[in-house]
Amino acid sequence: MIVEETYDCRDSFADELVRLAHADSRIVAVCNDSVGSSKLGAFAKEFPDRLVNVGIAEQDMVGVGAGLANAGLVPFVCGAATFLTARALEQIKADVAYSLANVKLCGMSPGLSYGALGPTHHSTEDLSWLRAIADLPVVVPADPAQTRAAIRWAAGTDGPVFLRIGRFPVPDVSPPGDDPAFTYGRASRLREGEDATIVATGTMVSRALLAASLLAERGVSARVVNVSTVSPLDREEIAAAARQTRAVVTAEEAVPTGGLGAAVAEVVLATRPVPMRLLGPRTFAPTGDPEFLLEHFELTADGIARSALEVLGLDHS
Amino acid sequence: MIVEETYDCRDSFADELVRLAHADSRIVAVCNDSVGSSKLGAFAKEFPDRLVNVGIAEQDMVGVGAGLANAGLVPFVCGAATFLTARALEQIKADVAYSLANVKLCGMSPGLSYGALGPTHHSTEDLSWLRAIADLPVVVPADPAQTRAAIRWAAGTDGPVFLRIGRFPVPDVSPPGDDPAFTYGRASRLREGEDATIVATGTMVSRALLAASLLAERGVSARVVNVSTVSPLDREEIAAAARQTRAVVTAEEAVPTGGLGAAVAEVVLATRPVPMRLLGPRTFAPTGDPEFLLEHFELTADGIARSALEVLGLDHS
Amino acid sequence: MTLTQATGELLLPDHEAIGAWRRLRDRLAHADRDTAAAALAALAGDIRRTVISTIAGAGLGHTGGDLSVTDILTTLYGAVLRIDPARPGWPDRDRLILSKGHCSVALYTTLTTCGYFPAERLRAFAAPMSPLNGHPSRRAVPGVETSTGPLGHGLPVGVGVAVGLRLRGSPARTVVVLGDGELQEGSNWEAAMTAAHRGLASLTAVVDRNGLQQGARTSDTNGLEPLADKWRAFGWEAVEVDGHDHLALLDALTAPRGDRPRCVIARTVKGRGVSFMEDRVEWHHKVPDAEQARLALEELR
Amino acid sequence: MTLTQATGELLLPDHEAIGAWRRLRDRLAHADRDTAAAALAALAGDIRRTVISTIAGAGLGHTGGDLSVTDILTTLYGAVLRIDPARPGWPDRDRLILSKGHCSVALYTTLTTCGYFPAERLRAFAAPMSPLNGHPSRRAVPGVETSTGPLGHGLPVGVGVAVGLRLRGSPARTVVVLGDGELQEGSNWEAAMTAAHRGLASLTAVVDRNGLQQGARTSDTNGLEPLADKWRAFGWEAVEVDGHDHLALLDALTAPRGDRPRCVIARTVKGRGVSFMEDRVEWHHKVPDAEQARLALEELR
Ligand SMILES: Cc1ncc(C[n+]2csc(CCOP(=O)(O)OP(=O)(O)O)c2C)c(N)n1
Ligand SMILES: Cc1ncc(C[n+]2csc(CCOP(=O)(O)OP(=O)(O)O)c2C)c(N)n1
Ligand SMILES: [Mg+2]
Ligand SMILES: [Mg+2]
Repeated sequence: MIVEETYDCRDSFADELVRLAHADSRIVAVCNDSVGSSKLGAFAKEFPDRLVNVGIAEQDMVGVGAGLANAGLVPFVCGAATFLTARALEQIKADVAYSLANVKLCGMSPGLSYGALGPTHHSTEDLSWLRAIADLPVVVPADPAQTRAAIRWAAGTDGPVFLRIGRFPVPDVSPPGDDPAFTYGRASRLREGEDATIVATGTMVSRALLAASLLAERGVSARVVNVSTVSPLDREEIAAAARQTRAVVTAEEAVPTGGLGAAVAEVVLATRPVPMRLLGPRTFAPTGDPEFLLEHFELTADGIARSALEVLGLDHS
Repeated sequence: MIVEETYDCRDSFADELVRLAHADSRIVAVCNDSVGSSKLGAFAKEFPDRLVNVGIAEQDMVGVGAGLANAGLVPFVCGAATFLTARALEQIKADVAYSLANVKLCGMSPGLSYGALGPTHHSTEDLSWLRAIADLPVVVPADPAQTRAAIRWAAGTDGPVFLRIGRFPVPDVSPPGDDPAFTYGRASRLREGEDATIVATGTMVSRALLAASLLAERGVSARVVNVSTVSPLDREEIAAAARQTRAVVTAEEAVPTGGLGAAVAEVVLATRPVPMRLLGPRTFAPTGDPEFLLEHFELTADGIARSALEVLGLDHS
Repeated sequence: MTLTQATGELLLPDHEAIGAWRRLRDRLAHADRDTAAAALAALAGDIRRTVISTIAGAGLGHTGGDLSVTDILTTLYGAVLRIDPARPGWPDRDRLILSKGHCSVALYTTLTTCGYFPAERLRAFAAPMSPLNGHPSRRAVPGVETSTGPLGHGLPVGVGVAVGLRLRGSPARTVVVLGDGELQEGSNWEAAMTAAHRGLASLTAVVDRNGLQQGARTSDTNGLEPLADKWRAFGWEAVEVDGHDHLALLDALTAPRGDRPRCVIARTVKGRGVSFMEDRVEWHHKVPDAEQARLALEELR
Repeated sequence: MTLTQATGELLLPDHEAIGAWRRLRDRLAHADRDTAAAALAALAGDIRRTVISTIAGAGLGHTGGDLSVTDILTTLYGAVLRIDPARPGWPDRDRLILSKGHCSVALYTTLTTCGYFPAERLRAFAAPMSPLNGHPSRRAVPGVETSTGPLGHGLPVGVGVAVGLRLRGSPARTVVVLGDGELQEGSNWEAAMTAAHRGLASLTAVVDRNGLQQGARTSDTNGLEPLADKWRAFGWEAVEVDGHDHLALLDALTAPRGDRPRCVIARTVKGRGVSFMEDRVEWHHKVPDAEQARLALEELR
């Protein structure tokens, strides 16, 4: 097995934010005593006046973000994804989305990446929670290049955005030369295939690619689609998968029946209903490190490949 | 047109709660300055000591509910659905669901029933938000009989429950003699049909029945299924619909891509993928009264029937 | 970004009303206190009458809180805020955030007296596709800085505005108008703490202390006293004034400031100005019928 | 209701430890102050050492806050709470809620000293399928009253417990242990207001006032002072004590009560007992390596 280099996307986020802040004095950061976990240390050093750490107060944090936007600034509001979303959901709905405030919500360390810190710290519900809110783009970069490109896009767009910034180490998945690595509203087909399509987001994209390799060994040709804008979904790309392949598997580090899985399911059903399997955690996690938990929930290359075989009716191994 | 008598399910809720509280001294009510809108006036009069009105403080309200449960009581925590869920979502996740606390969360006046009070007061995201939380049954009664039966069931069950108590006037839809009118985890088939299935919840059930009548006039035989337990879903009943009818339409006063629609879609895709249409609001609502808004979002008998025809490929009127 | 809310016709500035408002501001700038008091009282009377007829016409509204907050809004828009209703997006405008967003009709009406949009448009309050829904939407209503309605949102946003304006070197000030029952929401205390920590001397909170919330007295629901002490313990200046005395409000809102945010606790009467509504909890969101509206308008004449 | 969390092996009472704990409680009930102080100091020392080895073994934990809260938990479990570790569901037990749930290792360890479950099980802290995850789960750990981890949840739950126990006529008391940084969460002030309004004299909040939060000093992040004034303005009794002086804590926790909830502000040192950890923000969630653990254990001997 080739050991690829992997990255914590928070580093790319932090680095790009500092770079952008040099060029655009309107960029500010807001956080909830999360300078360290949001990787805002360098930002704090370079722009001490432009970091608003409100302490442990997520409702205040999001409201302050909306206020900063009102004053003409471009706030990046950063906190652990679960606290940012669970604790300030009404602020996200009313102050940001319904007010169309120019706020960039950055949910750090989402999914199961807090591992043994337990379900109170896992952010697996966030995609369901945020997709339900109108006018709130939900963006989930899959690797460092996408993270940087997504931040750049967000900074340059007037309006609310939620960015899900992964902590779990991921390899590069963006095709070299793909520039920009992220295009708002567009999914990218990372591998062609005819039998089944694996639709993945965030940390699951690299695993989907590995799963496709495993499936190839079994003679199954699997397409891999990286959905980095979970809301609004790239309906065309999903519709193409439904029309051109015989099965669809979705994989996400989130509750699938309200997250990516549900979004894809709707398009598949409206296009050409083919069998689907939605992978993702559906229960509170047991104790364990992130790698263990991903295995527990079958969010591995093996698990994805197995699901694809099952849904194709080929699981008689 | 026959004008049926319609009811505000909050009245049935309130009445049944008082009745139960007479029989079981552990039952208490908690609210957020919502004695009136939660219809707790009679409860307050009969059991002044057993009503804990914490004022306008939803996080406190849900936490207090969890604490009361810890002390051996059976709290019904009542507030407008949007504030209860949006403002206290982390308390619902951590203090209630993850703690398996014996708390009955009662989301009053959900969906679009606050009409011209606007999107900040509409609770259309709640089904997506709550379905994503593990171990939290989500119950949506469709009429007075179901409301009463659901409250009785909730009071007698040890564990968390969310009850969505409608304000928008609805007629009786439960078949006479159906006792209990609500069975946890079971959907009920209110009308047989072979061509398509309309799966509806809450306020939409009576409209689904009307839609089926309209469809019958067009020679289309539509089954109607009332899903009063949205989570966990009655997979068998939905699977039967997928196997036995050629199309499925879901209707709910909630964002469908994380609510009932998404739940049904997954089962359809895993059983026998047939074309589906998911009805429900997907944007912030314009100004207007509830009836106007339901029309705006095609949540009418006409709208449901039209969707069924479309998804059956019969929309060339 | 596409707006998904259909907002019907846009609300555009009413230049005639803007002219009248500018003349009023000029007059007040040079008036003695008695003249100023009379002018503001007249304006408040106009607003109260329009509030009553708008709510009665629409069949929707929060009559009690509208009438208790009227003098606060009148003073702010009539004599304090540096704004330009012709340019609601002027970067250096003072910001007013009505955190108790259920009192939208008082706000909408006050905005029309400044000319943000024509008073006739109030007739569409709560009507299908109207930009004027039951709670103020930033998308649809010029002069509305942030959408409110859920309580406890305004102060955090106000803190952000004040921090942001300071960062940008703007002299603009930020005022957040809060309900008293609303202060039971902990989000306010988060924001209060942040405001004090950051020494936001350009931020003012005005509490409409009418002693009633939706269902009962605040003191019977979850008592707020000693309220001024709470603000002081959270690092704010706090003053208490008669919330129906325009000059007292004016003084409190314009007094020289130290390095701290200021809370003005405005003692008010819910339903103020209409005898049968005053201090009666049921008028929180009761709508006057035709006869009640007639009586109310008579009393307010 | 099916539990969807796999919790691995159940945690069952350790009857030997329960016996030892009962003897300690008996001894303390009749001891003079010096003897009591020595016994509690010995217990605290045991707990601190186990905390260090548990965290070092698991490679996970919040060392600083565990060590600052140890003496508070020691005093409560060693001499104050009316509990029966053999019957964690006893309806009339006193309730302890560790709102600063990240300091689970201090809690778990303290629970083993009472015999809620065997100390050996601490070795499974944070291990796959272990009932002992990084934050205390009510599902899995006997003695844990509510799952914590997100800050600002404990006090509202404590208020509900206290209201409920009073309704049921139970004499049991409720204690909520809070971080100081945690008090920036507004949910605490919602609960504080409710507790005072309802005169919850059986409710005690203990604030672990170590002056540090996750990333910096509280005073550099969002300052909390004057902290006692805040509690008093919210209707509580407030006392400040040395949070590492068991007898001072004991006095504050057992002093006769009026009709109000009480807040004990316990002045502590984060990382207390280990020179290179004391008052250093990086030890909030830093894990000692083998050498650091050895040094720490030596200092704690
Ligand atoms: C978060 C939230 N919870 C509940 C409500 C429902 N509600 C609307 S107005 C109101 C009472 C407000 O009382 P107060 O703040 O004193 O306002 P006023 O007396 O000035 O009308 C309540 C509970 C709400 N709008 N938002
Ligand atoms: C709602 C929420 N926001 C953020 C965090 C992340 N967090 C964990 S511990 C901590 C600092 C807590 O500081 P303090 O309350 O002073 O605890 P102590 O110093 O005793 O460790 C933070 C911010 C959290 N657990 N919950
Ligand atoms: Mg009031
Ligand atoms: Mg601390």
